[in-house]
Amino acid sequence: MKNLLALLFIAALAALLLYVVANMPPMGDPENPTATHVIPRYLEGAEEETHTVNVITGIILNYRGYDTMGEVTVIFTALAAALAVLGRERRGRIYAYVDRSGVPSSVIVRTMVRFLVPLIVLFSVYTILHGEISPGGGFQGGAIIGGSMIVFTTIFGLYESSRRIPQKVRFPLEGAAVMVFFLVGVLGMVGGGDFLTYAWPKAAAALHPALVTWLTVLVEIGIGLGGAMVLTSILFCMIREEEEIAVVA
Amino acid sequence: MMDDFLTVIALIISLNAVICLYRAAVGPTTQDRVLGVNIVGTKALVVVVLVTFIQTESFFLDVALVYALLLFVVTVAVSRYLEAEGWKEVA
Amino acid sequence: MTGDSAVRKKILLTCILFLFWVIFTATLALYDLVLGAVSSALVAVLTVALLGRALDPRITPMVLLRLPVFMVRLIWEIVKANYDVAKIILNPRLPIDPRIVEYRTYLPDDLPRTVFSDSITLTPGTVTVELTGDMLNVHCLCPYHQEGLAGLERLVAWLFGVKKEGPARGAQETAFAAEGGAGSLTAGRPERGGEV
Amino acid sequence: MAKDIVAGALCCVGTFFFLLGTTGLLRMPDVFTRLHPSTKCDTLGACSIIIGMAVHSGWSWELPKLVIIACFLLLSSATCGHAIGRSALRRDIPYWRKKTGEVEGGDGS
Repeated sequence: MKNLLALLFIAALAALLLYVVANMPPMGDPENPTATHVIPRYLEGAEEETHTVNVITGIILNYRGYDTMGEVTVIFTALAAALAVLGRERRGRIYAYVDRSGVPSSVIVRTMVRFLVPLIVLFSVYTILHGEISPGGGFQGGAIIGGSMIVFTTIFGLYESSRRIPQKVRFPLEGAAVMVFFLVGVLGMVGGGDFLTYAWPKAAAALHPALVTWLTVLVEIGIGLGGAMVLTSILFCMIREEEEIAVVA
Repeated sequence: MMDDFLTVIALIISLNAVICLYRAAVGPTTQDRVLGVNIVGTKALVVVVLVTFIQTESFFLDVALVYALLLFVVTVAVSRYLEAEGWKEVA
Repeated sequence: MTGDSAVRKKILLTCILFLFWVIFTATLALYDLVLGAVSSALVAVLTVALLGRALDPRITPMVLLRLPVFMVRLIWEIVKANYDVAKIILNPRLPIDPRIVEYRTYLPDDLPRTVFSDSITLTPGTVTVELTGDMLNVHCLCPYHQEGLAGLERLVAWLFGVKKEGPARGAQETAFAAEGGAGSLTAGRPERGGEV
Repeated sequence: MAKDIVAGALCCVGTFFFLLGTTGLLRMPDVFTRLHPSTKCDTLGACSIIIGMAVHSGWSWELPKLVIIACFLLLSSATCGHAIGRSALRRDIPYWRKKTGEVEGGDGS
């Protein structure tokens, strides 16, 4: 009975959705309302208004800069929530994920990871720095660094990993995304525009025209570093067990 | 001409991947599932490479590279988890 | 590792990373080259901090030079033996007799052993399922597949310039985490900044 | 034109090996034997398609990137196959023997 009701409900929902889809404007029609108002402005003006070749980056970081700033804050909030539930590791203590099965990780996998981590990090740096002219950007690059940190931690153990990426490195960088975004935004105000207008102060802007692009790149770097470190910290929170194995003087 | 050919190849590989999902869904052991997911990932990677040349957009190759990296990370991390954890098998 | 050779390894790593950067960016514009030089040096320094060393000591320019030849020969082996597995899979009776055999290798360090076992995994009929010390456990699809292992071992030994006599066993002592990872936490810990 | 023929032939070979890998994945009796078709036939299939695409693209910037992807795929699939096999061995998953034709305890360690 319950299943039947659920089935009926889903069927009704599907019919409704199909009806709505059937009445949508045709895909890719240049007369669509989405294509007639904002998009021409983006496509025509993005390059000179935002100084980015990749229009998507221009939209994300410049036209919709406030949205992205909010999203960056959401990432930061996720870390805050994880820390609130699981607790931050205390200063000066080293925690470990205790592997009770006593199985050491495979030599082959370890050698391979050691070999590949530089390449993965280099690729993510490329993704971050080329965000303004090709697909990619801070979020994606940060996620790739986070992935390399995940594989590093699972293979070498939390002890090694948290020793080599210590809290005093992670802590300032976790806020990097929000901080850099805010600083660049304020720089725009100093330069005489509004918040997040990506403008240097007049004296600096006169040095070289390409400097303006670097503000976008700076934000990308901030997002990348911040995202990577937030992912790493959340991972450390999740796999840590409450066993302190050493106290660092 | 070449594009149509590549599209057909990509379609065959996609169908192939769907068949491999059987192994990922049925198992019977967790390692079988990981293997199935790995293979589906390899096929998706090749489809991305083919799409690069069907659409002649070279930036898709970056996507393929990222996909390969993530495939490696996922498989290695999950296998490590499976071999190390005091974890009961649900066959 | 002496200071001088550490720096040289770091420079070699930077050069390799820079090559990859050029391939990634796919341009030779000055801006990208400068950016690539800076970021590959940065990544080299960072990963040395993360991993405790720049490159495996087994990676020398000679190995890099021999690598293409090795790759070609390995791919030829892969193709040749894939034909073999294809015959097995397409045979309706599925004539397999799987077993796990042990193989003791004379290759000295982690890296040659890794290359050897990866080559074993790629040549059909055999998958390395375990590597402890110099002992490999190889899963063979059919008993005759294990005959190819010695040839592969010679190939890898040629790549790394290893002679059959006089295996350099001393190197094993340095690799702490080699036996441990998280497993041997209580056994002993390396100094701060040691190799992973 | 000759370029296209070579590329097409390599693609066909790759697709054939993919089909072979899938067949093996479905036919083989246990996880260890399934590793064989998956790590080899799939790798060879993927590599030959990628090399076919490299031939198709000719001398361009896509070529080295494709070579990198192929090399990475070789490394990663070998390592992944080993990792899966090792975890199966460590979890004492029994492996299939011919003698009795049925599953028995692993004695390989």
